[in-house]
Amino acid sequence: MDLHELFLVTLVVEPVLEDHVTRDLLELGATGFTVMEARGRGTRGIRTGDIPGHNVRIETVVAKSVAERILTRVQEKWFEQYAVIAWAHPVKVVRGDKYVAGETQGEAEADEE
Amino acid sequence: MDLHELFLVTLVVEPVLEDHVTRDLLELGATGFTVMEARGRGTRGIRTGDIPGHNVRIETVVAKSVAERILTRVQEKWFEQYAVIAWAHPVKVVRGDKYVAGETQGEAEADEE
Amino acid sequence: MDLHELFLVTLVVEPVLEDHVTRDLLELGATGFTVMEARGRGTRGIRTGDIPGHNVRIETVVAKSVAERILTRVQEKWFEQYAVIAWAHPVKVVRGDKYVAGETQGEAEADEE
Amino acid sequence: MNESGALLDILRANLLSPIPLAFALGVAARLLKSEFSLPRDIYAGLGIYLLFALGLKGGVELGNAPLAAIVVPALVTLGLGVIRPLTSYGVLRSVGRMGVADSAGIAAHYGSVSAVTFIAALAFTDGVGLPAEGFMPTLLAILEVPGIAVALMIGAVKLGGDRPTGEVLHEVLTGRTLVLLGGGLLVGALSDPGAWEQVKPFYDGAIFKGALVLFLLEMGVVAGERLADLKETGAFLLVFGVVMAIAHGLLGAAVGTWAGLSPGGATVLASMAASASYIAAPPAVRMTIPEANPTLSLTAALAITFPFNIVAGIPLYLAFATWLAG
Amino acid sequence: MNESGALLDILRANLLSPIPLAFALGVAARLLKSEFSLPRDIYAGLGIYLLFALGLKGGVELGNAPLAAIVVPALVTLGLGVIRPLTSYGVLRSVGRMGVADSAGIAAHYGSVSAVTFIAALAFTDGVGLPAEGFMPTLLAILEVPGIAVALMIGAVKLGGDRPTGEVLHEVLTGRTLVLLGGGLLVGALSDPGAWEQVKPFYDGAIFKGALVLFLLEMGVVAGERLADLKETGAFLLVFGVVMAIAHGLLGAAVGTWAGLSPGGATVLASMAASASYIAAPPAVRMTIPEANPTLSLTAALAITFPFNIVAGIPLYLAFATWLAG
Amino acid sequence: MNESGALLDILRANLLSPIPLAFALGVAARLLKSEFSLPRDIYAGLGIYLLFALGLKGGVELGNAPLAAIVVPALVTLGLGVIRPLTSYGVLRSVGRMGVADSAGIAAHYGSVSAVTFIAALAFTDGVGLPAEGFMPTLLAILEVPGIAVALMIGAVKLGGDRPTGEVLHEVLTGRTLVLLGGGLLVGALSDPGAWEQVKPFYDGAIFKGALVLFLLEMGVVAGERLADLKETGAFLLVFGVVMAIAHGLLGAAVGTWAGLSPGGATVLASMAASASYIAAPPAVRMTIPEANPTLSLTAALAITFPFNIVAGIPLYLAFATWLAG
Ligand SMILES: Nc1ncnc2c1ncn2[C@@H]1O[C@H](COP(=O)(O)O)[C@@H](O)[C@H]1O
Ligand SMILES: Nc1ncnc2c1ncn2[C@@H]1O[C@H](COP(=O)(O)O)[C@@H](O)[C@H]1O
Ligand SMILES: Nc1ncnc2c1ncn2[C@@H]1O[C@H](COP(=O)(O)O)[C@@H](O)[C@H]1O
Ligand code: NA
Ligand code: NA
Ligand code: NA
Repeated sequence: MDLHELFLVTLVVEPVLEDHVTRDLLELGATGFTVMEARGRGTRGIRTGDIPGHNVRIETVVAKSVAERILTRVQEKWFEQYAVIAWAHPVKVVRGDKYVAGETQGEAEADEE
Repeated sequence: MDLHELFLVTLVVEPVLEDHVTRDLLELGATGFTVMEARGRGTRGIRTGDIPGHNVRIETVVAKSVAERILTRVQEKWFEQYAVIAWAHPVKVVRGDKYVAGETQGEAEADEE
Repeated sequence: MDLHELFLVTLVVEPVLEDHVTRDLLELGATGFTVMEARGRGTRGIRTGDIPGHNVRIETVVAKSVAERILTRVQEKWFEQYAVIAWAHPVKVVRGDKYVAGETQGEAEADEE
Repeated sequence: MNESGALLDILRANLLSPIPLAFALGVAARLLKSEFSLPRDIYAGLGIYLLFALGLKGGVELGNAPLAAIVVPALVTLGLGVIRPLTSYGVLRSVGRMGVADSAGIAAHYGSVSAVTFIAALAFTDGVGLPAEGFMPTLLAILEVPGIAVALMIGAVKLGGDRPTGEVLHEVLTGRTLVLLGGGLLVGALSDPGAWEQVKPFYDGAIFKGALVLFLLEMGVVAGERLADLKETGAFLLVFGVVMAIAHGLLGAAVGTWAGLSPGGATVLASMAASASYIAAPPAVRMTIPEANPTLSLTAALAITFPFNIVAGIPLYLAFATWLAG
Repeated sequence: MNESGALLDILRANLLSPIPLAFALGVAARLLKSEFSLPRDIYAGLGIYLLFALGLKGGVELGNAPLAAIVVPALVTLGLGVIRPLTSYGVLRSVGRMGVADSAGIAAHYGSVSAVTFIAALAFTDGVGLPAEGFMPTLLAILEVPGIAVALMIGAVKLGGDRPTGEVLHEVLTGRTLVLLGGGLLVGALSDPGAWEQVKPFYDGAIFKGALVLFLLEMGVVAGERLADLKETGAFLLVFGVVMAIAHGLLGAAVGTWAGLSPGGATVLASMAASASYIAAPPAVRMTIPEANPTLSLTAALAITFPFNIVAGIPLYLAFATWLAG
Repeated sequence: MNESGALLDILRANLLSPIPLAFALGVAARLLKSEFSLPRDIYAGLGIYLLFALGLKGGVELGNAPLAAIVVPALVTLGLGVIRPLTSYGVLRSVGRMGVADSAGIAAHYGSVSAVTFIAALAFTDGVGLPAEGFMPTLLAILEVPGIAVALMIGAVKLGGDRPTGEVLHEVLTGRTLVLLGGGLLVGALSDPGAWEQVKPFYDGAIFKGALVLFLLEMGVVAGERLADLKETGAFLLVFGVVMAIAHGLLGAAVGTWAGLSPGGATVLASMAASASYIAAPPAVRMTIPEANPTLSLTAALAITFPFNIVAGIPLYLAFATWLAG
């Protein structure tokens, strides 16, 4: 089997950010993403639409360096003024070489399992 | 960047439990949570609504001790009589200090990356 | 508390595959799964329905050996011709012994926490 | 012979109409393993529309009706709400030899009411030219809660433990059904007749009945899904779901006639009394009597009693009510 | 006395109709902590239907109307679109002593328009026998964007920084409201009268008004949800939401009458002018003035100005427009 | 000249009606990069309503029609179902020089049928005063499956391998379209005329056509989304999508007239024959011929053939059918 170790970055953001954040992801080196509708509660309770707590949950499988860039971007550009939470952790990915682009090509460590 | 190591606890529960479980989460020290609609199949196949297998999936980012308390609560209060599955794993969280409250304040280990 | 270390396998697949993939999961030893509606973008951009990027996200908590069999099956049977992404990582599961069936019974390592 | 001939005619008129046929189509689709089903939100939206329309129309009529005409039927309905969970519980315990938790859980379902059965009865009596009193939706609102309350009390007393019964009853009282039905009654009663006329065709007549047909199509799918569970729930529950419906239905027709309702009205009250809840009761029971197996109560209410009433029960109650009146 | 008697009659006629009553029911359900709410997709679908119906009907009328009759009302409407964000901003800054970001954010909401308020005004003037001109939906389309644009400009100029204002205005211009309203106007204007007649009953009359009642039920729930925020947003915003509505409403009635609109038309223009956006403005402001607190603007638009207009504002503007005309 | 004048009149009458105009609006919204789209569940719900209404109405008519009148048109339709995937496959392979998988995949789409094209043809012939036979929905049900079956067989035979063709055909046979259409036919045929009259206005006339307009608005958005793929799919497929439609359409009109259908009926059969499936065929092809590129078939069916038929094809087939009959 063809497993690679990459990072899964998950972001829960207010809906108005969806397009802006996913554009950032691709710009920073992600090759794709998956989005789901969500709702939630946090400490800031920013009420940004007619459905309080409506959010989108975005996840992207990326190389470690891309994950770091995404998290930095989130913190610097979005975290202060918008309802955002973001986390990351390592995962083993089937044919993970498919999800690393350009300079990060070498980063998808093949797994010996 | 401001990363902290915390735990992501995920619970998939039958819809009728949503309010009760999220109240428990906040009581046990979670500062927020994210909820999504889900459906599924398990071994118990408890049919609790007109849409069989309709569930909600709740996730919360918390300090390790809070995660332990949540999982204990799930096992003791909900697991026996309701359709519930719960798991947890460590994640790196942007500005993770925001998600630890009260006594667990010191627990969000800053990351040196 | 009764925690066991198992693996969470996540698959994002085009909707038409849902029944086929979940049948595979159960056949390979999973005891259950949770499904959510999703949408997304990848590199192949296979447009398979009237709603482009409509996907389902399936997750299943399984023993390590079952996770490996699932990922192998995905790579060999589905990955080439369908829009699919799959990843896995270890998680601690409440009463995890419930999610290991048959021969893998011994695999759910009890946690001493 | 004349009477049984009349009953057969009524049965036939009921069966050969889109409401039970659409329900049967939904069941058949499920049995043929079709993946067809109405989107969840459409199903919910149709249900909301039907309940709200019912409330509005009932409210408009309530504004016109003399209060005195309603008092006795209302009290009788309340009585049915208290008695039905008790008879159900008694039969389940003594004849069915079921445990306390399962008996109380099922009794909560048979103590409350199925709004769709009510609506189908309304459409049916209307269709055969014996329309029910306009204030019937008020009786529906009255019958929703007491039966659930009584059954949960039984559960709380007999099983002990720390149960959120009060909180859960608040949820039932502010649930979708009562907000739409009770709220609709208020809106309808307060609205000027002229203003009501401007929206009436949307909430009445062909649009209401057409939406009901679509709703029953999906209810057929949902009930069909449950049919597989019949094997598991056993023969007693099958008999219980039919016999209890007939017993409560005949009782409802009798006390309704006694309370002065027309044959149409008595038939609708009978159909309510014969029905079992599958919306308000299940979550309430789940949170307060988790020991009860929800498959039992939901299968009985949805896959046995509901189809029985739609297909045969309602015409039967009408025949009985007409006989009583005649 | 005669006049205030007339106003009271109008107020009563408005209050005792399903539209404000359904809204009140939604608010009440929320305050009683009911979990009732329309499914998200049904709510969105009803909104789409209402806007598209509005556009279609306006387009058909537009095809019939002499262009000359529309030019002056259109220019007047555009003027209202430019002036209203400026008055709002001025009052918020100088009287309310609010910061630039919050003032510009709220001004964008009060510079745009609430389509549901417009529709309620249309239904109301229609109901009291003073129908507005058929081309009013065109004016609604004209009033949607300029106010948002003006307010975002203020924000961009005063706050500096790198803001995606152009991109966001494109989103407003191609947003749901303008696609359905503007597009509906085109479809309606181009359609053959015969072809339109075949679909008209679906988009007009009782179905349109009945769907509006259902929509307002959910708007009540949404607004009721916001009521809790009133504590946080303070007394000034409460007064602002009412006084600004009255001021813009009376101004709208006056310039509408001056521009030659009938009392019904002037009332509808007034109601537009008095309303505040809660669909187009919020995301536009969020992306370009993130420093602004969205709770302030949404609470003002949804929980103060919208209910005020639905309950008391629209009848008030009608009384004023009738007085001006008489 | 007289005839081409008549064709132009028909074309104009078709174009200036809400159905194609709403479709065009949806396409335009997409091209302007608007984010507007109907919620997924509303779109699905409207589709379900339209198919079920179609079935019901067809069933009521079927109950009235002499069986003999239907036999020949039904056999002719079955013949079209077998021939169309073969002609499509042949043209794609020999003229288009496409591979076996893609050819079989596209042929499955052009072998089945688009219900919305059928409905638009029904509404159109109705609108110009040449209504089709009431039993046409039965023919629609007959045309849905055989074409898919034939094309999947070609794929299975030519490509070999282990394909779940039988299982997938079961899915097509129990899919949404056939449950609603076939089931609706049964419900309609079995219903008492009196009971049907009570719900008919909900499933017929302005409500049916109005819902169709809304559905086409979203179909425009969906098709507009695909237009970008035209670049990728190339000029051959563009020509194929139009020429195949015309060829199958004229064939359908000819055999329909031969089978005794009225000009309206022949036009509707022609429109069916000219259409391509985008609901039943795609998942069936995806699971059995995964080697086929779904972008090709979906773009051809949705972004080429469907709009062509809605805008120009249906009037063309009507002109031809009228000419044949005259
Ligand atoms: N501790 C948490 N765990 C999971 N999700 C959270 C948490 N805190 C906040 N969220 C999500 O992030 C959104 C915004 O949170 P906040 O910015 O804290 O108001 C919420 O609506 C939740 O969906
Ligand atoms: N092994 C599993 N992996 C993922 N989700 C599961 C698993 N088992 C159960 N679930 C979820 O938990 C719900 C209840 O499962 P159960 O209590 O086993 O019937 C199911 O409907 C699934 O959504
Ligand atoms: N890097 C990624 N991270 C998360 N999800 C992805 C990623 N790449 C693809 N996906 C998901 O997988 C689906 C198919 O991707 P693809 O096969 O690359 O076109 C997409 O629609 C996404 O939902
Ligand atoms: Na119920
Ligand atoms: Na707005
Ligand atoms: Na199709």
